[in-house]
Amino acid sequence: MDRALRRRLEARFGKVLTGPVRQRHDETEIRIGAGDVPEVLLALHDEPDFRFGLLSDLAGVDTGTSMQTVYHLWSDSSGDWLRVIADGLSRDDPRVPSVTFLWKGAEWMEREAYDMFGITFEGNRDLRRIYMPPDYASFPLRKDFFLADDASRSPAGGVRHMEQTHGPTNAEAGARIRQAPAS
Amino acid sequence: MTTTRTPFDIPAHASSDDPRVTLDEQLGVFEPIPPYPPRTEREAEFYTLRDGEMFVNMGPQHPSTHGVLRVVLKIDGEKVVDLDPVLGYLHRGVEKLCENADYHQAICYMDPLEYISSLFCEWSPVMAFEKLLDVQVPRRAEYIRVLSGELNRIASHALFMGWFALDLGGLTPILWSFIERDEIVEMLAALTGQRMLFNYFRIGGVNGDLNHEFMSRLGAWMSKATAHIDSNQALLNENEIFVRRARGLGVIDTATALQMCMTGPNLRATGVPFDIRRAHPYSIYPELDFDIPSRTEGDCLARYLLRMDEVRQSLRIIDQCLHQMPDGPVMAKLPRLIRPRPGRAYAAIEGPRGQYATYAISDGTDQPYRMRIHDPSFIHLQSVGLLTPGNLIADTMAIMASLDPIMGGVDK
Amino acid sequence: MTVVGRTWDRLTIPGKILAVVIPLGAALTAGLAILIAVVGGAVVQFLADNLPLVRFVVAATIVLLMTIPSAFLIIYMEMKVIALMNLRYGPDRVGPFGSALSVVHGLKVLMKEDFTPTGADVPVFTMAPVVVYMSSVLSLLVLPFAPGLFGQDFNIGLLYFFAMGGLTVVGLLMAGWSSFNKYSLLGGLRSAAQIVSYEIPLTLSVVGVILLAGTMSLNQIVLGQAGSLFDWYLWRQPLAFVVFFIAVTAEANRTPFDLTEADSEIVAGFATEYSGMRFGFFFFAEYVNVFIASGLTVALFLGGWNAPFNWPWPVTVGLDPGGLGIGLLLLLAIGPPLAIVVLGLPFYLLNSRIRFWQALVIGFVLFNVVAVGAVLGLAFLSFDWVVGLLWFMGKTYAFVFTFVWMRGTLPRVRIDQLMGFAWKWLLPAALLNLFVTALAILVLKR
Amino acid sequence: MSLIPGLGIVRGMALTLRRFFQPKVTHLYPELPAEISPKFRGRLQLLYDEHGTLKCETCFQCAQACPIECIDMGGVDTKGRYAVHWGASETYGERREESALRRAGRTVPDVAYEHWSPIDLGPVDAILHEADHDPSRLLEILGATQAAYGYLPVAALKRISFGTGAWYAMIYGTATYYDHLRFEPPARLAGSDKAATPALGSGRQRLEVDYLAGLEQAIGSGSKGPAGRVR
Repeated sequence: MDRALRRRLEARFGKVLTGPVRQRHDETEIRIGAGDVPEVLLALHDEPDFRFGLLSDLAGVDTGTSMQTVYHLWSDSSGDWLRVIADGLSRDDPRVPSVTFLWKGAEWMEREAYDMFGITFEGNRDLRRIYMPPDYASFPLRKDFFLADDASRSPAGGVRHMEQTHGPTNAEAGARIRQAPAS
Repeated sequence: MTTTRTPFDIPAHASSDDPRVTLDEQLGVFEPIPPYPPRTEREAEFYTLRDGEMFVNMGPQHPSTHGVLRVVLKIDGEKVVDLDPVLGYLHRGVEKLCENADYHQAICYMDPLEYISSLFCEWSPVMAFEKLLDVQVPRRAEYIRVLSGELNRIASHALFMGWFALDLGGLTPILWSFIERDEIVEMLAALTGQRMLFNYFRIGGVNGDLNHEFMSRLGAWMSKATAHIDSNQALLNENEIFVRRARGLGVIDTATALQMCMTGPNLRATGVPFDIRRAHPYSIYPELDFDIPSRTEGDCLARYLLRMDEVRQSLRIIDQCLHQMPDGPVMAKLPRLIRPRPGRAYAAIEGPRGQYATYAISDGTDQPYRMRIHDPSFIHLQSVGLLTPGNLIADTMAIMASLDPIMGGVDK
Repeated sequence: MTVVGRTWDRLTIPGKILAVVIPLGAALTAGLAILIAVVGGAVVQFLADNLPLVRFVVAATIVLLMTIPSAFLIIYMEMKVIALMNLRYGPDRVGPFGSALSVVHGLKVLMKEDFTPTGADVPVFTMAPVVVYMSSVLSLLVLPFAPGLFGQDFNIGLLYFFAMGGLTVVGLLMAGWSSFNKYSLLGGLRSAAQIVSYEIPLTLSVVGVILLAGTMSLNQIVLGQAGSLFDWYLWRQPLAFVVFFIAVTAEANRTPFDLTEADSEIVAGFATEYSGMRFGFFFFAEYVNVFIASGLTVALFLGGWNAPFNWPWPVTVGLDPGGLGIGLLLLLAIGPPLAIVVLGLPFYLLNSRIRFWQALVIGFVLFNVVAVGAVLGLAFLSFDWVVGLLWFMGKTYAFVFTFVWMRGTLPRVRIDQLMGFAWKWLLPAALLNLFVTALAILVLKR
Repeated sequence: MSLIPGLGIVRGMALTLRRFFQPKVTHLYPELPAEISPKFRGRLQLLYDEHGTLKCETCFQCAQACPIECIDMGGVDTKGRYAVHWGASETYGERREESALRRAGRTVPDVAYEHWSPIDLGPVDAILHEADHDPSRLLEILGATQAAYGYLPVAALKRISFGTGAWYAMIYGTATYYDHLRFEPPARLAGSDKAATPALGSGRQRLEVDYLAGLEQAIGSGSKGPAGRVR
């Protein structure tokens, strides 16, 4: 855990942070609003205090109630992975500014997040589906997307363990979605 | 206007050889242009032909796309003007499957991702889950992980050499490198029980201790490994045709490579000695003595030679592992059913192709809530679109091979 | 039911077949005999009047038939040699050391479905393999295999050779264009560019040899190299040899110049859409081309059929079978059975488990081996074309091995490097060679 | 790259020629079987105990733990009445032929599962709702289901498994353990209109029961049954 990094982050981004800076093992986590993504990442990328030059990973997360995009950054100024979570995107129309102006290589990762979660990255000039066919209508990694499991329909097949995660069949739709942990 | 088939035209017993069954459709010409209006600016730009240009559809069945990749090339004569990789032909939805499997089962899905270097695909999720659980891995298990991982790295790089030569038209190196790989794979089969999809790393350790057969095979191989690998490379390293084709091809500079999120040998070939084993140490790598080779040219030849240098460093690491191997258990004590506390964990390791990373979220149940798999092949493949335009068709394969993507990892 | 019907029913199936075939054969023989008696004289006269035509037809037929076993042999060599270089065994199941595998490949290709892709230009698509194969076969006609053993001795043999070689590109272009496939098109265009470019250094490098020999007849060129190893043109034209060898490799589409069918780039080039025996024709033509390239190199630079050292050919064997008179008949009647018994007897006497008839079979086989060996040995000693053929084939297959060896070692060049090499290096080298040779001839002859 | 052009090529050619004469590494497979290390995990095998009997108890734990569902199990329950299965239906030995036929586009009479496919699952859903989809109240649910249907249809068991999240093997085991739970309608024993269903190999006993019941009915109540049904 890099306490100095935490202090620097709190000092620099105190206003835009939507939650406390968390640290566990070798990870430091900050949460920001979706609109602050370009500004914060640009500062992290360029400012000599931070120098987070490498975008290690970009992921979308569906918490069941909202959407998040998660950026993992690496810098030689710190021994920690920095995790930037852009929080609170609406599930109906999640939108977040693209970071392709900083890292062109984020283009495909954003395409993947769009393909899997439906998150629209504003500013990505090639935001189309990457894995699923172009006429596909759904977003598979969302939590309300259940695996089609013909075993449950065929009388011969056993019930697979996968189905355990689904709630009772006649429960209301909202109750069936797994919720992300509060943290 | 396509003629519609009615079921009355065709007898029920018609075989597929019946021309009425197979040739009733209108004669169609396959064009790689998608049959819908362009959705993005980039797609509209790509699928617009200027004078003298044409599309060539390469793949998903093509000898040198390293799996089922489809690349639409826009060419002007022999020159590639632009290209558009189309993914998803091997997409299995591993992330979704992992969310519906418990933590042990999720590791099982990792091996087929990059089937050339399976151990590295297991390593990062295992590390992420250990972080979630706060498990201390026994030191002997860490040493065994590093030992088997470096062996797998050598196997992967040996195969890279063969593929690269094959895509440049050389027939022989692929078979020589398969001989090397086969010896390593047999060795790992004696250790892990499988030849390709090892499924060896467990949360909190490894699946079994070192055994006699593995050690005897390893000893026999180590005694001749350096000589063999050098001899195999002699065919390519000095060959004028090979060097002339690879040198100065697909040059990428440091700033662009970082912009493209490259890691691993492809980044190191541009002059940055960035290696997660040193930059963000994990496992027992801080205790080991090895160098991070880097080259400054950033072309295909540099990427090739850099991997060959890494093989030598891996041999050094294996040697040290064998000498420093401590005694002790190879598995931490863990319950059978794992329910980590709610939380998030990120673990990245340095694989033969770059950074393999896993981002796992636990919600307190026995199944990961979200499991993001970051694969270097996926990241590196998009650089092909940056490096290739302006080169010839033959160079497309050379550049693609030098970036060393594995489609199993690209398509997840 | 008549007697005939009952007899027919009693016949076995082979009997029924024979009962039909024998009368038919008899009738045909009789008809042919009558035909020959009536028009035979005129036909023989016609053939005697047009002997060159007969010679051409016979030579073309023999050459056409010869290409198939030689292609099989080269295919087998390619599989086996590259396998051994790759540290594998290669074909080792069919036939001794797997040598029949190429024949099995040929049969497989024959049996496969031969389909034409949608949208192909059917007549051109069908004709292309024929053109490619025929151009290879026609080139073989002027290749001197041995003294007196060649199809035609043109005085413009070399020119004819290159003309026929240039016809290949037409076939490849036809295949590439008519296949309705972009890979095929690229392969056809590549082959056109490559072969046309390499024709020029290829032809220019040979001009030095033509100047030295003073003729374009391949037969005369080979005769001009008679003598020992050091009379070969290789020593007088080393640069031309290098240029010629590289250019001929490119002409034959061999590695490292096999861009037309670069499988890692354009799948199979012009042959992408071909299947069955049409693909087989391309396949065969490629290997016949390898044979031709090797044979031409040998004929031009390595003395053709000439032995590398002076050998007292031909050895005259003082054997006159006619002198034996009626004794020859007796020898022919008694000799073989006697030899069979004599050769088989030791097996019968020394091994108690072998019965007498088995010993006779062994003796028969041994006698055949001995007799064939004796006849071949006699032929080898008495006919100089046999030994010439052996020398020629030995040298040619050494070059074929080199081609295969290169394929097992080298990667492929790129198209711009290929063209640049032809125009920037090979062409000046060939021109330089030409001028130096001409100058040397002028200076030395004066 | 060497100073003299072409030297690298020549050295490479020399290397391949050297390899040409070196011993080969290919495994001559059918003649020499491959060496498989004792740790090899690629074969699935069932273990035997010291008495020579199979250790496998058909508990389905391995099959349910297998993430890629490659384990396919079949067995006969303790009373020898039912063949139970775990795995994709196409992989069952008994159903493989039918599966092939079904893929070929012809309809196949599903004789083995005919008797429980058409049931109405409404009562089960009601029972499950009443029991709050709680797997710990499984016996109660099963009892109620039996009361609703008169027996335990397999489709209902599957629905219970689906609803409660309990494994099918668990429910099936519970149902076979208690004597008061039965898998067949009691009416069938008295010889209903439905004749002896052609069953799987394990259904032999059921055929005999049907046969005896039919015989009893035929003798006891005159020849009321359909003619020719019982011979």
